Amino acid sequence: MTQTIRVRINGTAREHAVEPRLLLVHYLREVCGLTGTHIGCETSICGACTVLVDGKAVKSCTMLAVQADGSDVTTIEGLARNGSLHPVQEGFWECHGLQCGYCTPGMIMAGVEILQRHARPTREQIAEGLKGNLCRCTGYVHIIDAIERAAGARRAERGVGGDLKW
Amino acid sequence: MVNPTKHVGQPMKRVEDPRLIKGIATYVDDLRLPGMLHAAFLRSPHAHARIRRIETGAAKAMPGVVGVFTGADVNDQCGVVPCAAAIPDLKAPKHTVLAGERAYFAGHPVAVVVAQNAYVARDAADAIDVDYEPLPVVTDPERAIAGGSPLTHPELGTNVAYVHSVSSGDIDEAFRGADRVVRQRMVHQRLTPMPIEPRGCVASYHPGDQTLTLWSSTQVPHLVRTLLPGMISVPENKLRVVAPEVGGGFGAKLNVYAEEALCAHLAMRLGAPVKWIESRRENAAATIHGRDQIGEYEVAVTRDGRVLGIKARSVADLGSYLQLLTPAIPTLTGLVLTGCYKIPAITMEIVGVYTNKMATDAYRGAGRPEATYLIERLMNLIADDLKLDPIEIRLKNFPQPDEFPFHTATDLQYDSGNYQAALKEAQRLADWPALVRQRDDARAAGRLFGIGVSTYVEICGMGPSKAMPAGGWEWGCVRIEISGKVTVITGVSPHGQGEETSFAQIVADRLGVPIGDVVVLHGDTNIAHYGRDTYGSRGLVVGGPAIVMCIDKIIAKASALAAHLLSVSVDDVEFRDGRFVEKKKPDNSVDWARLAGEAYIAKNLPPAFEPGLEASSFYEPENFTYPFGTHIVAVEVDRETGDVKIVKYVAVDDCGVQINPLLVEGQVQGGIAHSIGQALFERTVYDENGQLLTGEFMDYPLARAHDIPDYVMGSTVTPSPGNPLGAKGVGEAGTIGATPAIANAVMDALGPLGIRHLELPLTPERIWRAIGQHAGVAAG
Amino acid sequence: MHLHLIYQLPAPRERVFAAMTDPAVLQRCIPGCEQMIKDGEDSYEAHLQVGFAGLKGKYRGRARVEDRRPPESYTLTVDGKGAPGFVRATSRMCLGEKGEGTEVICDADVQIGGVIAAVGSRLLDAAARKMADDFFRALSRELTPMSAAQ
Amino acid sequence: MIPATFSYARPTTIDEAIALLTKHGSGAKVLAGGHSLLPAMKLRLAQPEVLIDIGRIAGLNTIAERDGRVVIGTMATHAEIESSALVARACPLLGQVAARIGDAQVRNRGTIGGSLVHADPGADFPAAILALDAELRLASPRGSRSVKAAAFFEAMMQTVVQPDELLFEITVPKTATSAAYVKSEQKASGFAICGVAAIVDAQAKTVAVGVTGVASKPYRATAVEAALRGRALTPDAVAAAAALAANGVEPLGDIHASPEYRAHLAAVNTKRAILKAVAQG
Repeated sequence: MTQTIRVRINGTAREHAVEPRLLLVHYLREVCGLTGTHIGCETSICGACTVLVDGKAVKSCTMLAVQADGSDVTTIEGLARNGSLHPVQEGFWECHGLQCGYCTPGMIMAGVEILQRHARPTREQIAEGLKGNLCRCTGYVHIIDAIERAAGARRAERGVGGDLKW
Repeated sequence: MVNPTKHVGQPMKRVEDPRLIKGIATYVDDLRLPGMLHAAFLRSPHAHARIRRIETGAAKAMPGVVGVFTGADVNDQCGVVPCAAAIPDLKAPKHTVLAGERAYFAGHPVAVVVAQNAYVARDAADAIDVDYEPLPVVTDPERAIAGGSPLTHPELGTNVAYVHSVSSGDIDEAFRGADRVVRQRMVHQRLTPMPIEPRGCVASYHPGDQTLTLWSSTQVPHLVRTLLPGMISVPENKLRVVAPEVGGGFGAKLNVYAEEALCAHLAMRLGAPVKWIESRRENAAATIHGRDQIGEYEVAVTRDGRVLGIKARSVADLGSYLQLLTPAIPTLTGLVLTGCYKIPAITMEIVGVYTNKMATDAYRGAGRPEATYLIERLMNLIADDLKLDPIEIRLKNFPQPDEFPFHTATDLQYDSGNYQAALKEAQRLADWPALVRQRDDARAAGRLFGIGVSTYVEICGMGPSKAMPAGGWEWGCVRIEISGKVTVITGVSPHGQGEETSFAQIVADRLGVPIGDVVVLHGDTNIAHYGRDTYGSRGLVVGGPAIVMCIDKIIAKASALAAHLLSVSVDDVEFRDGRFVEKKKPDNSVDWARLAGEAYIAKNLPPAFEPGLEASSFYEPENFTYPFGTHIVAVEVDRETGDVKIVKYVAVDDCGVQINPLLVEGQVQGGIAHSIGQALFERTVYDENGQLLTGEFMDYPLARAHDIPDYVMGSTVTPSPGNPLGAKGVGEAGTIGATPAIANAVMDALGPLGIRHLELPLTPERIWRAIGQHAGVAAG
Repeated sequence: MHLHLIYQLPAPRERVFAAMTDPAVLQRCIPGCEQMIKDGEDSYEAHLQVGFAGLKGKYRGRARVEDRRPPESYTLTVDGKGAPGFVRATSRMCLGEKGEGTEVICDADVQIGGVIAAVGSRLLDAAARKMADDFFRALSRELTPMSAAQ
Repeated sequence: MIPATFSYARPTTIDEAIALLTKHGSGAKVLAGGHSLLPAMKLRLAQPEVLIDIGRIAGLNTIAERDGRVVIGTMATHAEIESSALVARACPLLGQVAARIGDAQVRNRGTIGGSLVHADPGADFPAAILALDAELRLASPRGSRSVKAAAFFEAMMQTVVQPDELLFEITVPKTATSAAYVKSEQKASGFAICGVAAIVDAQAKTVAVGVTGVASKPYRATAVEAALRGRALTPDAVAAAAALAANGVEPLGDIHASPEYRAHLAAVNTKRAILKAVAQG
C-alpha cells in the first residue's frame, strides 16, 4: 500500500508514491538519488542525516517520507547557489572542518541552522548547536572554527596561524 | 634546484573537500548498479549457543526475496576469515563466514538474506527461525583462564590463545637493586571504534572476463585483494578492490571481514551485484573492538626516582575469534611499554584469551595507547610514592638528545628524539608556574583541581617488512601526462587523512609544477596496482617516500631527454623551478609540457630512451618512526557529582617535518577527542551473559563538540633521519598522548583525598564513589 | 536479573495450583497472551504480545512446568523469542497457605538477549514486575467467586 | 534501520483521530513528533499495525494564554516551547526544560505530548509538569477529561492514557520566574539520569520539586517540599531538605548510573535547582 507525497526538494517539486514506512532519508537517497545525506545510526543520535525541512534542521532518519508531504526540503546538494558555496561550506573548506567527510553534510546543515538562530554565535553556542551531530575524525575544533568563520567572525588565533592559501 | 618549501610546510586547505562539502562524493552506500540486490544478515542474539536448526522457508517465500543462505549453504564454498598475525603456538578457532554448528558471540552472523531491496531483506531476516541451544558463556578473561571455566571454543580445550613473552635485561638484578617497588593493577577498558560511516560493500561479478569487483568501505583495499582469493574462487589478478570515499576507519576497517567475502561469493552465485550496508547496531556488535587488557605491573625504582626495571603480566581479551591482527595488538603493548624512558630491564607476559565477545583488533593507536597509559600512570605513581615531582622523574629517566638513535630494552631503535624539548615547550605553552599557582589556590579554597602530564613516544610508519605480517613497504607511481599535467598514484588508501593534498604539495614542490596540475589517485587496485594501504600512521611516512623516489627517477630520466632537446650533455643540465636549464645558458631551457610531449610522441628521443615519463617505486623503510610529545592537562572535579571538567589542554607533538600543519593539527585534535572519550566515558559493556549493552550511540557515548576544551597546540620538529621527508606520522599521536595526561590530571585532583588510582573511564560515578570511600562521606 | 515477588490470592492452594497450570486460565491471565496450546505433558506453546505501550513485540515460546509438587510448588521455565530478541526465565513458584487464601512466592531468574538486551535492559526489571503484577491481578480476579458469577 | 510495515492514517481533526484509535484498538499508535517512536520502530522494538499521524490536525501546536493559564498543544515542539515568548514570560520553567532536551534537531521535531505519553523514565518534561501541577487534557469517544500531572504517570512508560484516548493539550498555571532545572545527563543519549525542576514561590517559603530520571516514573519530592515549607531557604536548610529527594522511591540502575548514584544526584540536583531558583527570585 503506498501513499502519494508531494515534496519540494532543493527547489524542485517532486511527487512519488511511497510506502508509509519509507524513512525520509531513504526517500531522499534511494528515490530522489540525493546521496549527499548520510546515515550513521538508527537511534537519532549521530546527525549525519540532517536536512532542513521547512527551514528547520531535522534528522531525516527519524521522519517518515509521508510526514514530509507538502514540505520544503533542503539537502546538502541544494545549499550552494549559482555555483558558489554556502558560507558554511566555505568555512568547512577554509578551516579544515572535515576529514573523512561522512558526517560533514549533516554538520553543515546543522551549522546553517545555528546561523539562522544566532547571527554572531559564541563558540559555546556553536558547540551546543552541534550537540546532535557526531564527528569521529576532527575533534570538532575546526568545525566550530568553520561555523564561526561563516558567521563572519575572524578565524580565532589558534594553533597554526597565518592565512590559508590555495 | 627544487624549491621544497613553496607548498610543503604550508597550512593548505584540502583538494578533497569540494566534493565532500557539496555532498557529491561517492561512499559505498551511494553506489547503484543495474540489477543490484541487497543483503541483510541475521545475527545470533546469544553469546554462545548450539544451532540446532534454521528454518528459512518463510523468509524464502517472501516476495522480493532472491535467496536465504545459512552456514550449511556457504561455509564449504568460502575460505575462513584470515588472521595475518604470526604468533608462535597460537591456538585459533576456525572462523567460517557464517556460524556453523555454534554461534560464539552475540552478533555472529547466522544467515544472510538477499532480496531486491533492503527493506524486504530486513523483513525476511526477521522471518528466519533459528532453534538455539544456549551454551555456557565466557565473558571475564581472568576467570576464563582460571580453573573450571567453560570454554569459548570447546574444541581448543583451553581459552588461552597464546602466551607471549617480552624479556630483556637482567630483571632480577633490577629488582634486587631497587630501593622501592611500585605495584599497580590496571585495566584498559574495551572500546568500540565507531567510525560514523559503518562498514559496507558492493560486489559485482563479470562472467565474461570472470573478474570480480568489490567496493568496500575499507582502509586496506590491497590487503583485501591479497587475502580475498583465499576465501572465494577468484584469483588475485581477476579481482579489483575499490575503496571509494571511506567514512573513517580508526582501525575498524583495517581488516578482511566475512561480509566482504560473502557478498562476493553471493554476487557470483546469484549472477547479480550484491550490496550490504552495516547498521550501527551491527557495527557495534560485529566490527572489531579495541583495547581490553588487564594487567599487574611492578616497577623497580631507586630512591631518587630512576626506573630500573618493569615486570608486567597482562591478560588480553581477544574476544571469540581472530580477525586480521587480533593476537598481534597486545604484543605491541609489550614492545613499547618502556615509553620514552631508559629502562634497562623488562619482562612482560601477555596472555591472549578467548571470550564470547566480538574480536578485538587494531583501534587507533593499537597497543600503544595501552602501553603509554600504563607507563605514564606508573611514572606518576612512582612520583607519588617517592614524593617527587612528576616532571622531575620524567626528566631523570629520559634519554639525552645525543643518545639517539636510542636502543630500547625491547630492541627498538628510536630514530630521533628530544623529549626534554617537547616537555619544556609544553610547560612554556601551559604557563606552568601560573598553572601550578592556580592549582594551589584552588586547593586552598577546597576545590579538587589537578594537573596531569604525559610524555609519550609511539611507533609509527608501519613499517619495515621484516616486522609486518604482509610486507610493510609502500608503492607509488608518478606520471607526467602528455599534457604536462601530473598524475600521482599511491598505494596508501587515505580516508580522511588528506594525502590527496599533502602528496600534491610534495609533488608540486619537487616537480616545480602548479599544485592545481597534480592529481593524486588511490584506493582502486586497478589504478593503484600495489600497495599496503593506510593504518599505523604510515600514509605519509611510508607512502610519501615512494612518491619521492618516483620523482627522483622521473627527473633523472627527464634530464636525459632535456639534454638531448637542448643539445647539451646531461651534466650541463640543471633542474630548477620546473624547468630543465642549460647551466651556463639559462635561456636555453625546456619545461615539463614540452618534455612530456616529446617523451610520448617519441619522434625525437635520445638513443635507447624509453618513451613516456612515468616511474613507479616500492619504498621499503629501514625502521619505524618514533614521534613523541608532551600533553599537559588541567582538570577540575566536581566534589559532589564527580564530574570532570578539562580547564586547560596543552599538546606539543613532534611528528618530524610537517608537510601541512593544518592537517597535522586536525589529526592531533581528532586523536585527543578519542582520548577524552577513552579517559572519561567510553567503554564497551557486555553483561555476564555476553549481551552487548552498548550496541547503539544511545548507550556508547562519543565525545561531542561541547566536550572539547580549548586547546593550546604546539610542536617541536625533530626530523626523522629515516626517510627523505623527515616525517614521522601523526594519525595516532592524540589518542596515545592524551589519555594518560587526562587520567594523571584527574588522579592529581583526587590525590589530596588519598585516592591513588582509579580505572578508566573516569566516569562521574566512579569518581564520586572513590571520593565517598576516601572522605568517609556516606555514599548517597 | 533476579526477581523475588510475593502475591496473595483469594483461594485455597489446590485451586491456585490448578489454575496456575491450566492453559486456559494462563491464556486469560498472562498479559498479551494470544494463544496457549498444551503440546505435551506440562508443556505449552504460547504466542505472546508483550512490552510497554510504545515498545511491544511479538514472541513465540514454550513454557514448561517441572518439578511439580502439587499443591506446594513447581518450577516454570519460559523460553520465548521474537524479532527483538529472546527471553528465558526460570521461576520457582512456592504456594503457601495464608489464612483462607494462598501466598505465592516466585523466585525468578530472567535473561534477555538481542536488541531488547542492548536497548531495553533498563526497562526489563520494570517490565517483568509489571507482567507479574498483571498476571496475578488477573489470576486473583479469576479465583474470586464474585467475578465468576459476573 | 528499517521499520516493519504498518498502515498509515493522517486525520485532520481530533474526532477523526479518536475514531481511528477506537477502530484500531491497541494495534494502533499515535505518531506525534516521532522521536521516541520511530527509533523504537527502526530497531523493531515497536511494531504497530497502524500509525495515526496527528501532525496535520490544526491547532494542536498552539501555545496560548487562557483563563490565567498557559495552554500548550500536544504537538508543540520542544523548540517552539523553548523559544516561546509567552512561555518565557508566564512559565519560564517549561522553556528552560525544553532547552535541555536532546539536541537542536530533536527539539525541532519532538513534541511535548509525544514525550509525556511515551513516559520514558529519563524524559525531561515530566519533571517540569509535575512541579508545575500541570493538567493534561485527554480526548476519547467518551468526551474529554483532565488529569493532574501527579496522576498521569503510572509506571515506567505507562500513563493513564487509554488506547482510545489522545492527549491534546497541557495547561499550566502562570508561574514566577523563580524556577530552575538542573540535569545530569546520560552521556550517550542525552536523557536525564537525574533531572530536577524546582519552583520557589514569591515569598521563597514553599517549593515544588519534580524529579525525573531517578525512578521508573517521575515524582514530586514531597519530603523535600514538606521540610522546606514555611522555612527560610538558606543554603544549609536547602541542603538538609534536598537530602530527602529520593526518599521513598526505588531508584533505577543501569550501565550509566547505579541506583545509589541516581539517589545521590537527586539530592545534589535538588539542592542546586532550589538554590538556583532562589537566586533568580
